[in-house]
Order: sequence, then C-alpha cells, then structure tokens
Amino acid sequence: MANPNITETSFRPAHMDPAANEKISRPSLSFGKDVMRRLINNKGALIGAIIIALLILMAIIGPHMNKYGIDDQDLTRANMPPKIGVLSNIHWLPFDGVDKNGIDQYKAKNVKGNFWMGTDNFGRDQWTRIWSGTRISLFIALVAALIDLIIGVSYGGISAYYGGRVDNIMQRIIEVIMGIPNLVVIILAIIVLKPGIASIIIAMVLTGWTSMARIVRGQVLKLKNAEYVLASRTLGASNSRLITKHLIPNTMGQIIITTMFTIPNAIFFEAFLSFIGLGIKAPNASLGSLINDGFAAMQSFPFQVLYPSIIICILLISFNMLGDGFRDAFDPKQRR
Amino acid sequence: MTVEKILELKNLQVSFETFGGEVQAVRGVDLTLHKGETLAIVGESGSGKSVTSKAIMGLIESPPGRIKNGEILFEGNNLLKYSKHQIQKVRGKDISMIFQDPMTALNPTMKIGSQIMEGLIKHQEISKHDARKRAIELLALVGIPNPDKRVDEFPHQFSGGMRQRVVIAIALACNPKILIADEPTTALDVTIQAQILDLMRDIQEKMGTSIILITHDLGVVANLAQRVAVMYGGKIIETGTLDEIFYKPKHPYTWGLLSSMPKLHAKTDKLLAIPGTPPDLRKPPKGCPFAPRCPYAMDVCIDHMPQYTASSGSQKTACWLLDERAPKVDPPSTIGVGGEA
Amino acid sequence: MIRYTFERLCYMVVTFFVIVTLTFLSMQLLPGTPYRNAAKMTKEQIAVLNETYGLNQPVPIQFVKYITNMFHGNLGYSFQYDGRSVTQILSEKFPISIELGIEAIIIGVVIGLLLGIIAGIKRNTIWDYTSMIIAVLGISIPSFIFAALLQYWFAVKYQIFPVAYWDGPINRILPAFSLSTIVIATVGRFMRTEMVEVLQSDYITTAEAKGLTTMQVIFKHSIRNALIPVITILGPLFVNIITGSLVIEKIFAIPGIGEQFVTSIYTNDYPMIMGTTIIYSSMFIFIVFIVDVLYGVIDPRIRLAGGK
Amino acid sequence: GSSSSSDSNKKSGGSGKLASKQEFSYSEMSDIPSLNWSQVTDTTSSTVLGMVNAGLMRMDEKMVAQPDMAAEAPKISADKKTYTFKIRDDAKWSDGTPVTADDFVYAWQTMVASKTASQYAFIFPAVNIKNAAQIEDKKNKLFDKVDQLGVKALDDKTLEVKLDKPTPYFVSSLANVAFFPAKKEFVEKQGKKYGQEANTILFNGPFKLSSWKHGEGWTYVKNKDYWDAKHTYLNKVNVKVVKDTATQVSLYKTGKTDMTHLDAQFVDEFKSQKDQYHNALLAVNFWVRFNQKTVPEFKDVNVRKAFSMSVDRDNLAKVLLNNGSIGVNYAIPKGFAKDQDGKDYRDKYPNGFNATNKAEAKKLWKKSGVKKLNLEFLTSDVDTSVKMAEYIANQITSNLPGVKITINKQPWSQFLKLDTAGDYQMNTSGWSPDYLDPMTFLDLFTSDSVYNPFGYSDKEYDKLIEDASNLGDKPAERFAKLQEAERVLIEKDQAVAPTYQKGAAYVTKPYVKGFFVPGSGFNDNFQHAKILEH
Amino acid sequence: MAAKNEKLLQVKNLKKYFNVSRKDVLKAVDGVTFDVYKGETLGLVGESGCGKSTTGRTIIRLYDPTDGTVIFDGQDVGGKMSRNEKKHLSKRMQMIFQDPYASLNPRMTVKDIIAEGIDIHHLAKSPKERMDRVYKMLETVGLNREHANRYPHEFSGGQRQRIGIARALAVDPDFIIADEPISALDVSIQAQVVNLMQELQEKQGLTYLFIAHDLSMVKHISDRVGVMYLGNMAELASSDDVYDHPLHPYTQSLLSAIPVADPEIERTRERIILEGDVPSPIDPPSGCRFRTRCPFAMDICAKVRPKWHEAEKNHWVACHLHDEEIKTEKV
Ligand SMILES: Nc1ncnc2c1ncn2[C@@H]1O[C@H](COP(=O)(O)OP(=O)(O)OP(=O)(O)O)[C@@H](O)[C@H]1O
Ligand SMILES: Nc1ncnc2c1ncn2[C@@H]1O[C@H](COP(=O)(O)OP(=O)(O)OP(=O)(O)O)[C@@H](O)[C@H]1O
Ligand SMILES: [Mg+2]
Ligand SMILES: [Mg+2]
Repeated sequence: MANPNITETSFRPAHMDPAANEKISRPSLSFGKDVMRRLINNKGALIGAIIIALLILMAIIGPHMNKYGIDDQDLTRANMPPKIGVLSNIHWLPFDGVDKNGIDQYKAKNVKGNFWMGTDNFGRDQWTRIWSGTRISLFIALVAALIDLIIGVSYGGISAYYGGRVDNIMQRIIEVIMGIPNLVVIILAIIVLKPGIASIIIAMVLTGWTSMARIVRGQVLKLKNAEYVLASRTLGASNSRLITKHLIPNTMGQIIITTMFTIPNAIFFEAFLSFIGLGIKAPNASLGSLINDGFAAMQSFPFQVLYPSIIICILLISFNMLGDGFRDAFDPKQRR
Repeated sequence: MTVEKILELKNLQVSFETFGGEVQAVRGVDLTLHKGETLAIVGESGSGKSVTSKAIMGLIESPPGRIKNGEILFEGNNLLKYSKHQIQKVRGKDISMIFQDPMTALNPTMKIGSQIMEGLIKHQEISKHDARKRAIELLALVGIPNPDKRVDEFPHQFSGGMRQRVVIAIALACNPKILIADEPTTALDVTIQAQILDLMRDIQEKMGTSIILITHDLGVVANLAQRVAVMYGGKIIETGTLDEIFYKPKHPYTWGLLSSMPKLHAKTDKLLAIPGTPPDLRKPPKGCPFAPRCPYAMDVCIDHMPQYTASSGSQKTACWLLDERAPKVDPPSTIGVGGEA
Repeated sequence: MIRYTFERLCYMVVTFFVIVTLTFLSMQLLPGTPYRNAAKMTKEQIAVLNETYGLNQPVPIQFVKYITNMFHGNLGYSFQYDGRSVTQILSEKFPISIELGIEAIIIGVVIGLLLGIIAGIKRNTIWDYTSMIIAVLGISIPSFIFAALLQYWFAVKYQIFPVAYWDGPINRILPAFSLSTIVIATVGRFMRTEMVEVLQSDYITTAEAKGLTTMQVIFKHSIRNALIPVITILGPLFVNIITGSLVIEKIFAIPGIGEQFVTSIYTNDYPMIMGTTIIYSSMFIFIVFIVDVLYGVIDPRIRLAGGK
Repeated sequence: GSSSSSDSNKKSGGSGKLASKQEFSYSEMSDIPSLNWSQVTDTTSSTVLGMVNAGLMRMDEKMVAQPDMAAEAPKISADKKTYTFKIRDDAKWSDGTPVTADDFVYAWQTMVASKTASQYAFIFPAVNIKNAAQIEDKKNKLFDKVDQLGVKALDDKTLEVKLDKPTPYFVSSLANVAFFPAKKEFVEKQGKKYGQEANTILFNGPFKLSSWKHGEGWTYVKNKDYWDAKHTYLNKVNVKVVKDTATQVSLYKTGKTDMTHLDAQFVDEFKSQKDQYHNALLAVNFWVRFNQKTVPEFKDVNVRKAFSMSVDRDNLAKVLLNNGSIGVNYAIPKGFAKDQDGKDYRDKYPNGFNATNKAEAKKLWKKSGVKKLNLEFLTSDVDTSVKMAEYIANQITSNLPGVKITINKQPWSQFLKLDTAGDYQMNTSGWSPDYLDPMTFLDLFTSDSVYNPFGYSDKEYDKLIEDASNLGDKPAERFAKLQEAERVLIEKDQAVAPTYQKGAAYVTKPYVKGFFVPGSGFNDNFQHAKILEH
Repeated sequence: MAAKNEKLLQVKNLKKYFNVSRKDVLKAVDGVTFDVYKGETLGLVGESGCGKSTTGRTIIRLYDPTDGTVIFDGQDVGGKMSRNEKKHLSKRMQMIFQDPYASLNPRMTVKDIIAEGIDIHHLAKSPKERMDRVYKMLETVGLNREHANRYPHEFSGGQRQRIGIARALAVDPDFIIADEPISALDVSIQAQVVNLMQELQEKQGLTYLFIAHDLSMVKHISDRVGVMYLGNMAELASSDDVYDHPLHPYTQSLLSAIPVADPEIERTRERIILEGDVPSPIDPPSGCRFRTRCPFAMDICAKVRPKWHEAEKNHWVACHLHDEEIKTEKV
C-alpha cells in the first residue's frame, strides 16, 4: 500500500483530454498496404515472389547470357551434358560435362565451350532454350490469366450485379461450359485453331474463365448486399459508381488470389499440351515442349528433362506459395 | 448465504501472441465463487470476460494463448496444475459452460441427443441406452416439448431459443458444480431471453449449481445475479453484491456504466456517455485502465494501478478515489436507479 | 425434394444436349481426314468412302441421324477400329479408366485427408508446413514427370512394382499413385482450410467443454464437418482425374479411355470423339448431380432444406 | 504376362539348344485396329494378319516371295498376263475346312467392291489386275461389277489371275495382306463382327490368336495345322500394347519382354551389346517435297538444288535418328528391288545424285537470283518428322541467305489432308512400298499422280515411266528405264530432296534367335523365331 | 419539440414480399401503416425478423415495395421512380446502418466515405469545399480532421458508427432511418451515439425513424413507438403510452420480458412469459399473427385479421381485444 512514489500531489486531477483517447497513433495504412504488409510478413509468399521475380528476370536476360541462339543447331555437339567452367572440377556437382556412364563428353567429342545446362539432340544450347522457354510459358500463362480475368470478371460481375433472369441464364451457360470436360474443349480447340501460342491461349481461356466468373459472381452477390453498398445506394450512387468504387475494389482480393492460381494452372496445362503433342511451334520452345522433348530421352540424357522440370516446378511452387500468401493476406479473418 | 468457496481465481494473467504483439487479455484477476450463488461478470467488450471463463475451463488455446500467471482453485485444487487428461475429467462434469451463440454452439451434423449423450457417456460411464434416457429427461427439464422425438433431430430443426435450451441441457448433463454462462442470451430476442433466464433460475433453484454469468446487459445481471464483478481492461475493478453494485457503486466506470443506460421506468433526458474507447490491451496502461476515460482521473491514476479498497464485507473497489488522500467525489445523480419507480 | 430433383434432371438433360451439339459442331471444324491411307487413295476412292460413311451428307442431317441413333443406344462405329461399335469400345475401356480413377481418388483422398487433418490440427507447426509443402509439390510436379520418375525408380531400378500393364492389383499402385498427386494436393489443402475453420467454430469449444478428449473432438466433431465441403470438390476432381489420366495411361500401358480419346482426335475418328465426349460429359453431369444429392444426404441441414 | 526370360537362370545364349518353353513376349506401339483383311491400313494389323493368315505368297527374310498357300510358283502365260496358281492341298482354315481358290476370288472381289470401302483397294489397279481400275472408277460402266475382276477359280484348288498388262512385280505383291484369302461363309456369318475378336476370324497362317483383349494386347499360339508348322518353334507369343517407347524399353530391361524397338536415345545404350542389338535397313525412303504450285521460286531448279545440297543428311541419320537409318540422295531405297539376276536396282547409282555440297548450294542459290524466301514447312507431329523438319529447316536457313522457314506441325490426320490437297509449301514425306518394284516409288511423281499435287511435271520423266510400265515383259529394259527416270527425277530436276532411308534398331534377348524385322512387308517377323536355353 | 403535427412521411398499407423460392413467398412486411411527423423520432421495435429493417429499406427504396404507398413530404415515393427522382429522394432521406464494421467500405478512406454523398449530388464546387464539408462533418460527429485520411478498420466501433452518421448527414437530409444504429456497440459506447443523434436532431431539426430491439433505448430516444410483430404493426403510440399502458398483449409481454437494470424492480416483477417462438413469415398464422403465442387468444383471432385502428387518441393498435365492434358483438 505504501508506495513512496505516491504523494499527495499525485491526487491532483489530471488533465485528461478525451479526444486524446481517440487519437490513432499507428501510421495510417490503406487496405492495400495492409495486405502488402501481411504478404511481406508471410515468408512463403515472399520467397515465392522473389523467385518469380528472379525467374522472370532470367526469362528476359537468360537467353542473352551466352553466344548461342535458340536454334543454333550443331549435331556434332548433340546431347552434351551440362558443364559450367568454374564448377567443372567439383565432381559431385552435375556440371562437369561427364555423362551418366562417366565419360567426359566434352573431351570425347572434342567440344569447346561450356553448355551450362547441356545441349539437346540438335546440339542446341539448353540454357538458352530453357530461359526462352520460360519466357514463352510465362507469357502464355500471364496472357491466359489476364484474359480469364477480363472475361471472368465482366461475366461474373454482370451476372451477379443484374441478378434475376440475367443471372439465371448466364449461370446456365456457365454450367454447360463447365459440363464439357475441359480437356475435350481444349484439345478440339487447339486442333481446330492450329497449334501455336495464340491457339493455346485461346483454348485455355475458352474454359478457364468460368472459375473466375463464378468466384467474382459469388463475391459480387455477397457484396451487393453489403451494408456499405446499400449505404452508397441510399446516397443515390449510380450503377457505375457502385461497381467501380465498391464492388470491384472489394472483389480485387479474390480476383488476385484466383489469378495467382490460374497462372500456375496455365503453365501446367501448357506443359500438358506439349506432352500430348499440341505444344508451340518449333523451333520455339516452351518449358512444356522442352520437358516433352527431354522426356523422350529421360533415361539416356536425364539432364534434358531435369532442368526444365526443375524450373517449371519452382515456378509452379512459387506461384502457389504466392497465391496462398495472397489468400492469407486477403483473408478477412486474419485482419486486425 | 453460504460462504463456502467453490472456485477461486488468484492473480490470473492470460496473454495472446498476435501479429501486432502480445495482447494481455487478462491482467491479474482475483475472483471468488461461492457455492450455490450466481456471480455476474459484467464489462465492456474485450475486457477479458470470455478469456477468464475459458481459462477456468482450460480452453485457452495455446498457442496463441498463454496463462502467464495465477491460480485457479477449484475446491482447493489448482486446475492450472492439472494435466490435460485430468482437466478433461473436470470439464463437463464439475464445471460446464454455455456459450453465447446457440446457432453455432451445436454441431450441425450431429443429432441433438448424441450431443447431449456424449458428455454423459464420458463422465458417468453409463450405457448408451441410459444416456439416451437421461438426454430425454434433460430435454424435458429445459422445457423442450416432445423430447423423446426431438432427441433424434438435428440442430437446424430447432429455433434459436430451443437451441440455447439444448446447449443448457448439454451443460447440465452431468450435474456440474459450476455452470459458466458466457452471454447466454445476447443472441436471443427479449421474449426468448426471458424464457431462458427463467429456466436458468429454475435450474439453479433445483440443483443448487453455482453460476458464473457473463454479460454486458445490466438488466440480465439484475435479474439473475447475487454478486457482481465489474471488469475493465483485463482487470476486475469492482466486486460486490448485486445491491451494492447497483445502488452503491464506488468505481467511476461502474457509475458510467449505470448512467449510460436508459431507464425503462424513469425518464432520462440525457444519457451520460463515457467518452473515448477502451484501452488497447497490446499496450495496456500502466495505471488504472479506465483513467484515460475517467472524468475524475488524477495524476496517480495514470501511473499506478490502485489496490482494492473494501467498503463492506463483500464490496471491493480498485480506485484511487477511495484513497483517503483523494478528493471526495459524489457519484453522478444519473445513476439514481433507486427503487422510485 | 422430388421437384428439386426433377428440375435438376431437366437441367442435366439440357446441358447434355447442348454439349452433344457443341461437340458435334466443333467436330465439323476439326481439320483432317479420317482415312489413314489418304495419301495413297485417289479422290474418287475417297469420295466412295465418304459416301459409305455418310460423311458427304449435310451436317444437319448427319446430326439428326446421330442423335436419333444415340437415343437408340447406337453411337456409331469407330473409323479407327473398323467395324467395332463405339459403345463396345467405350464399354471395354471406360471401366478401366474409372477403376484407375477411383483408385487414384481413394489413395489421394486418404493421403490428402491425412495431410489436411494433420496440417489443420497442428496449425503453424512444422507438421503443417511439411504437409502443405507436400500438397504444393503435388500440384507443382506435372504428373507425367512424377509417373516417369516413379516408374524408373520403383519398377526399373528397384523392381518393386511392375513397369506397366494392367494385370494384377500390384500393377495399380504406381499409376494410381501418380494420378493421385493432384487429389492429394487438392484435398489436402482444402481439408486443411476446412479443418482450421471447423476447429475455430463454437461447437468445437462446446465439445471440448463437455470434457471430450482431443481425439474425440477431432474424430467425432471436426473431421466429419470438415469433410462435408470436401465432398463437393471430389466430383469435378474425379472427372479431371479420368480425363487427365491419358498421360498416365500411356506411360503405364493401361488400356483406358484417356489415351483412346487423344488417339481418336488425332485420327479424326468422329464417332469415337463423339462417343467419348458424350460419356465424359454424362459422367461429369451425373457426378455433379450425385455429389449434390450426396451432399444433402450427409449434411442434415441441406437434407431438410431440400425436403421442405 | 509370364515372361520367357525369368524362368531360367542359366547363362544366356549358352548351349544353342531349344528351351523347353517356347514363349516370346514383346510390345506393340498400338492396338490392332481391325483384323478384317479388307480394312487393314496399319502395320500392327498387317503384322498380326501376316502371322495368323497366309496369302498365296510369303516374303522370306531376304525379301524374296516364297509360295505359301500356293503350292508352288505360278504358271505364267506367254503374254505374261495370265497367272495360274495351284493351292496347297494341306492348306486349311482353323475351322478345319480347306483353303480354296474360291476363298481368294471372294476375298479379292470383296476388296474392290465399293461398299467394302477398303483403303487398300488401290493396290489392285496398281498391280494391273484386269478390270480393277474400271471397277473402282465411279464413272466407269464397270463400276462395282466385282465379278468382272480378273480372278477366277478354275477349280477348288486352282486360281487364275488375269492382268491388264505384264507386271513383273505381281507375284511378290501377293504377299500383301490385301491379297489374302477369306472364307465367304464365315465372313458373311460374322458380318460386321468379322475380324473384331480372336474368335471372329479364321486362321490359316503359322499362328492362331488365342486371345485378344482390346487395347491391352493379344496372344498367339502356334497353329499346328499350318503346312509349315514344323518350322514354327514358338508355342506362344504375348503381345502387349505399350505406347510409350521408354516404357517399352523399361519392360525389356526388366525382362518382361524379349524384344523391343529402340528410339534414337536408347540406341547408344544398347549399341555395344552385340548379342542383343540389331539393325535393319527398311525399304522406306523419305524426302522433302518442294511445292512448285504454292511457291513460284521452287519452279527454279536451282532453288530446289540449292535447298537439297544444303542439307547434311549423314548427321541427320546418325545423330538425330540414330537407328540405323542412312542419309541418302536417292528416291528408291536400297536392298529393295532386284532385277532378274538379283542385282539391286541401286547398284547403278549407289550414292544417288546431287550430293550435299553447301558451297555449291550457295552458288546455285545466288544463281537463282532469289533474295528472300519465307517458307512454311509442313510436318506431321510424328516425333521423327518434327525433328527432321527442324533440322532441315535449320540446315537450309543457315546455309542460304534470305531463307526463312517456319515449322508447321500438324496432327497426322490433318497433315494427311493438307498433304493430299497440296496445301503446303514444303513438307517431308516418306513412302513405304506397296509391292517390290521401284515403280511403287517412281509412279508417285508423274504429272498426273495423286501423290503429286506439288506441281512437279517433266515430260521426259512421264515418258520414261509410261515406257517402263509397258515393258512388263522386258524386265531388263524396264529396269534401265526406271533407273533413268530416277536420275531425271533427282539429278536433273531435284523434284524432291531425298533425305534418308529408314532404319530400324531393336534389341532381342540373346537367347532369341530367328526373329527379324524385314526390310519390307510386315514388321516384326517371329514366324521362325525360337528361344534357346538360357 | 413543438409543431410535431406536420406529416413528413406517410406509410399506408406497405407490403414487401420476397420470393424465397419458386413457390414460397416470404411476407417480410405485410400491410404496415403509420405516419412520421416532422422533427419527431419514431421508434420501431420488435423481435428479430419481424420486418423492421425491411420496412426501413423499403421506405428508402432499397427495396421496391410490393404494395402500398409511401408519401414523403407530399410526394409519392412508393411507386415507379426515375433514376433522377430516386437520386433526389436520396438527398433528403438517409440511412444509418447497424453494423459499424460492414457498413464502411474497407478500401475507402474516411474522407471518401463521408464525401460520397457530396460527390454524388455534386454538393461541392471545388475539392477544397469538399474537404471543408468533410472536416465539418467529422467535427459534427466528434471526430477530428486527422481522421479524414484513415481507413475504417483503424477505428473503434463507436467511431465507425459516427463515421456512418457523418456520411448520412453530409447530404444534409431531413429524414434519417437509423436501422439498429447501436445494437452492435458496447453499452458505454451506445450512449455516445445516442446522445450524438439527439444533439443533431435538436440542432438540425432532423426526423428519425429509429429501429431497434432494445426497448429501453427506443423509449429513451423516441417520441412515439411502433411495435411490430411478424410483418405487421401491432401497436403505435407515444412512447410513454406504449410503456405505461400498452394495449396489445404482445407489447405487454414484450415489456414485461425486458430485464431492467434495477435489482429492486427485477425482484418484484410479474412477467408474462410467452410460449414458443415467432412463426415463420413464409407461412404466418391466419387472422391475427400473434394469436399462436397470445395468452388471450380467442376464436375470432384465427379467422379475422384485427383492424389497425386508433383505439385511444393517438394510440393505434391491431387487436380484437381493443376493437369496439368486436367487443360489443361479444357482449
Ligand atoms: N484467440 C485470441 N487471440 C488473440 N487475442 C484474443 C484471443 N481471444 C481473445 N483475445 C483478446 O483478448 C481480449 C479479451 O477478450 P474476451 O473475449 O475475453 O472479451 P470479452 O470481455 O468476452 O468481450 P465480449 O463482450 O466482446 O465477448 C480481447 O482484446 C481479445 O481481442
Ligand atoms: N432480401 C431478402 N430476401 C429474402 N428474405 C428477406 C430479405 N430481407 C429480409 N428478409 C426476411 O424478411 C424477414 C424480415 O426481415 P428484417 O430484416 O426486416 O427483420 P428485422 O425486423 O430487421 O430483424 P432483425 O432484428 O434481425 O434485424 C425475415 O424473415 C428475413 O429473413
Ligand atoms: Mg466474450
Ligand atoms: Mg434488421
């Protein structure tokens, strides 16, 4: 009871400012910034994002890092195992130019120069091809995701926003589209459209947008009756205002999350298409077509399938981690 | 009134580890529950009422939660020292709990009967058949018509009020010594609330259960409780008998609480609002948690937590105003609840 | 309930019809020739063949004919497998794919659930992270790579399992497992989310407050409830598995429908393409319907809502 | 799936004695589409039919036609237009009935009937069987009058075939499935089911099918009633459908199969294992076609030559294909057609024409005056075709300035369609012979050939082919004409740029003897294969 | 509190049905009639699901009424309206929502939220004027300027509710529908908001339709109180009349059910505890909606729907017990 610090003077009324209590000391954070902060705090997502950034960078500069082009064939140096100058003396690393039978192919074939990821059966530099393949795969995936996003958001948004009969009809259409196994649609579409980047993208979009549309629809249906949207309506807001100021910004989270998962799906699907022979046009390469080419020689020249596979896996894992990160970051339950 | 203590909390401290830092939800709570009485804990949202009750039940999830300090003495035994296995034996049998929202407190995919029977089978080691019979009895006890039919129904087939009765039946299944009711009626309509309060009173009379009633509705408190503890900012700032708290409150927060409520039976021109907002328990104030909102705050309140001052055998208040060095302050007239109506 | 089911059935029929029509039309766009020997035949010979197969008729007539035949259970005759009826081919190959799919689903669901449950219970622990890494790997390694690796390691190198063929139960293990990765991943992640959600719900606290042991709470209250939403994803997943099994079927030499389907597209085997699409779509529609019904059976809340 | 390798641990290839268990297993790339002889279009089916059925003649290992259902070589009339075959007395169907001349008449008439819609009906006019061309021509008054086909049963065991003109390769072509017999009552009884199951077909060849699980595989057992059964050693042959080559090799490695074909990437692995590795050169040739109709620049022979001479074919065959294929500059494969004296057609120009010469190619390119040429190179999605196209395109573009080539890869059926419609700028094409005569290759390039929608036309060439086709009774002269025709085609005109002659690489377990992949005819011949003790 | 006899809003026989499934119609509001006078606060109470919010939302035209008329300041606003008319109406009639968390767009700053009405109705000529108005509004509701650039999630519940009020006030309305503006708030915070609302009413002569289920608060703030039951209005009178001598049995039981924060009263109170729960509005009881739970139910209650009539002066009720005609008939 007897606290020496408490003196008579301590019992003078304090000058309390009730408003002071209402002051917010924390720095102001917008919702977006808040999401970013949570994203950055999420180690998995951060690593994913960094790896994606690195891979994108490599996809841009990788093909130019040595003197070989994507179609520089030379059969005298076909199927060379990887060799990296500085690492070639470390034998437990697979970069010494020695094939699986223990023969130094560079010596055996008298090949000058190093192929960091080996060569394919045309003697083309895998490093160059893998990075330009990454570029094409990423391009396909990003464009497909973007188109999915545009179609899906407009479709889902319109369907939910106008509701009633419009919604009903639009939902039936989606149901039908989803009722067709997408593999069927995609294969048919690609064959009809002739294989190539554009047709791969179109084919993927043909069925891909439905999931985005459904998610956006669900979201908009929910938001449509959110109190802040009603509030805006009671203020006399026009449809366009409701959509642009309230509905879209608040579905953004779901849209981003969905996109984050569409991208790896598209990459995956492109690989799958390559595998069944519907890939992009030679001599261009995508990760999928590289894997498919290397796959045939998997037992003899494992490195030809190994490196593109590693990259595709890393890419998919990274996007998945980033997607998971976004999901957590946007999760309202994690807020505050 | 019996004075036998059945439950005693000593300096209970509970914290949660969150992104924003440690939330000190309960910061040294002392509380006593006597046999057969109803103790109400009132207080603002976030003041630590539920955390306290969950701590008693051993239901603080760790992580993120952690009981940092204190003792929970149930019939003289410290529950905090119990193993997980031991505490599971106490739960539901000696101490049971009713939760706020009857709509979510029942497993939607399990029959009502099974949900009641579970605890019985576990604690009383009776056969399924007997458990079922007992479940039907319990349903009848809480006033559910056609109990023998309704045991086999699912929660969604029950209305909110009936679900809350089922929740109560579950809690009562093993004749617990202590019943903790965490906002048992907040989610219900007034007419249903009245039914439930009636039921609880009935049950206490019949079974002599000690009840801890958590609520922020002073009306409910007045209706059901014998003793009241007022919580604020993770601390109990005042305890006393029902009449003491309502008619002779000593703490400015209790004053504020009482005067911010409109009176149904009297005319109030203006409510006395407590300005500001409750403290952020991530950075709890050093001194009295209510000081920033207290109209009578003194310098000492800001830096030092007041000790309890007993103003009667049963009333204790933690406020510097009760220190002899403090200026005399009269409670505002607006709390004039007096029985004039 | 009956009315609801009836409505659903109507939608199913409409969806089905639209799918059949769309497939039929898109087949008209399909470039190429169904004649393997086209390079060696004269135009006249091809014309004779077209006439024999009715391919020279106008599309609407072909379509009406097809639909009429379809209602009589006749899906036509494969071009590629001369004279063998599409129904017969499908009835031989489809069950194999279904079996493989079911096995993959079972393996995937068991492992996926296990991972999801562990991750959900031990949230934010090393268990959680490990499980989720496995799940992410599952959707990140293309199944053909995974299958080839499994085949190489377990069949060629260590010879624990057979390399290929569809003979005995042991032959099922590698392909079913390769195919199940996506199920493991999807179910695992989904289950984790659901478990986390369920574990945070009030009725779990109620159950704990009854004094049930952790195991009782998890098994009697959590898993069951978390499972219900998982069921909804199983339908589409199953269809994906079956349509996506072609790669696995190729690698493990399994005479299933997936491989067949790609071949028939490549060879412009129109009746086979149509037949396969029809069977895929009907299966899809049917499974979605079944899942819906099942969902109602399992979740008492929906059961009642449907019944009202 | 029992395997013949796992039942004995004895040292492989030891004694040379026959193993007690004569069972052989291997994988096929695809299922049997049909065992109806009139519907067969693919190698799998013809392989199977070749093993379970027999025609008048059968090709031996050296690609010489030997009598099979025929008791001996046919009697040929003086004008060389009538052939009379005696059918073996001991030739029997698997239902016990004898194989008769009527079975051939019925089968052949069925082949040319329009309702049969056989994709191989063209072979009857190609070997000049009388009236075949007219019967298949919708505009002809003989259309579908199958009884007018030049084939007749003189009696049960005597078959007479009439030709429009002397055709030296007629007899050897009879080994083709298209000329196999069929028993009318049985075929008609089975109706549409004929040839769809192991029990809806009659056998008269060295083996019978004991089971056929669609999509999965099939099993042969020895046909004890086959006239030459004493030279059939295998009692059982298990075939499984395995579409993935790596899986096929894995099966071989793990002893589940006794033979497997090899892809380029597996060749190196097995090449050194001399007791297992085999190589066959097939009578299949590949070339690049220059479409003069769609690319005016290709009308200039210099451009075509420049293109052709730019391509290093040896590397292509050795490194990319790596399966025993050889890079060639000729259109007619070697080891395929022989003259009267057994001399190979190729012996006159063994190395072909216009050998690769990049410098020369550059000169010719310059001479043509073409500065820029953007081309699309059509290829099917068959792996080797794609590789070839990629390689050839790269060879040309890196040698000839101003040429740009993009690859247009199409699924096989679409490739075929574009190919026959001439809807391409350049493409790769291969040809496998339908009968043992250079004509099967050479008549592809005449101005009016179906195969030639790519605008090559040279009167001189047409004349040579025309002459040769009418010289059926003078084989030596005819051969000379054909050799000259090829010279014109390639050396003078470079109508196409030959690329390679296909090889096949395969491995058999050391204890397997007598298995071979013939240069032509059917794939995978195990008629006389045997398993040694091991 | 003078001159409260000028009708600002007249609601006549308002109905709002929802099609919840193909065959089921949910009669959320089924023929409600009342007036709101200028400057008064009309409280609306009733159990959950009785149609209070729906009434409010239909008046402000968030829902199109199924039937009935709504006359606001002499103008019929219940029928078809052009977009412009609606917009114009929205300037004069505003709403405050229940959930302070759900009613503010988490992606907008406080200033944009408050300025939304200003922007929509072009009430500010320049950005500066806009900001000035926002600041003024913030101060009006007891917040300060620094708060303008913050996001809703940074505020406490009471503060958020004040932001919601500021948003409604920004367009300078005459009539405000407050749909349970305080039920989500803490007791000590509730008073802040209620006091603020009262202050604003005095200063700006606002008219409120105050929806709540907390009867003591409704009584405190309202001049008159309407009691709703299952889509119908059961009783409407001045708040003192309703509380001191309720006529409708439902009102009586409602009042007796409220626990009073006074132990003395609680100990001595007589309760009328109602049996059972509120029936479903999809399939409501025939005749009088309340009859299934009414302690005084008569035969006629099942057959005839009680008339909405002025049983005493300014005291409206819908109950056969108070219907003179029926009473006389019975006697
Ligand atoms: N699992 C948890 N994780 C983090 N913080 C928690 C957790 N549970 C409770 N808290 C915090 O502990 C404090 C006290 O919470 P508690 O639930 O006990 O409040 P209460 O008095 O029951 O309030 P209410 O009336 O709203 O139920 C709050 O600040 C809350 O945010
Ligand atoms: N948009 C809607 N569609 C279908 N039914 C609705 C809709 N809005 C409200 N209802 C139903 O109408 C009835 C009245 O609802 P309302 O929200 O008006 O009640 P309330 O009195 O405001 O209740 P509370 O106190 O819970 O807010 C309820 O049964 C509700 O389920
Ligand atoms: Mg609580
Ligand atoms: Mg409401």
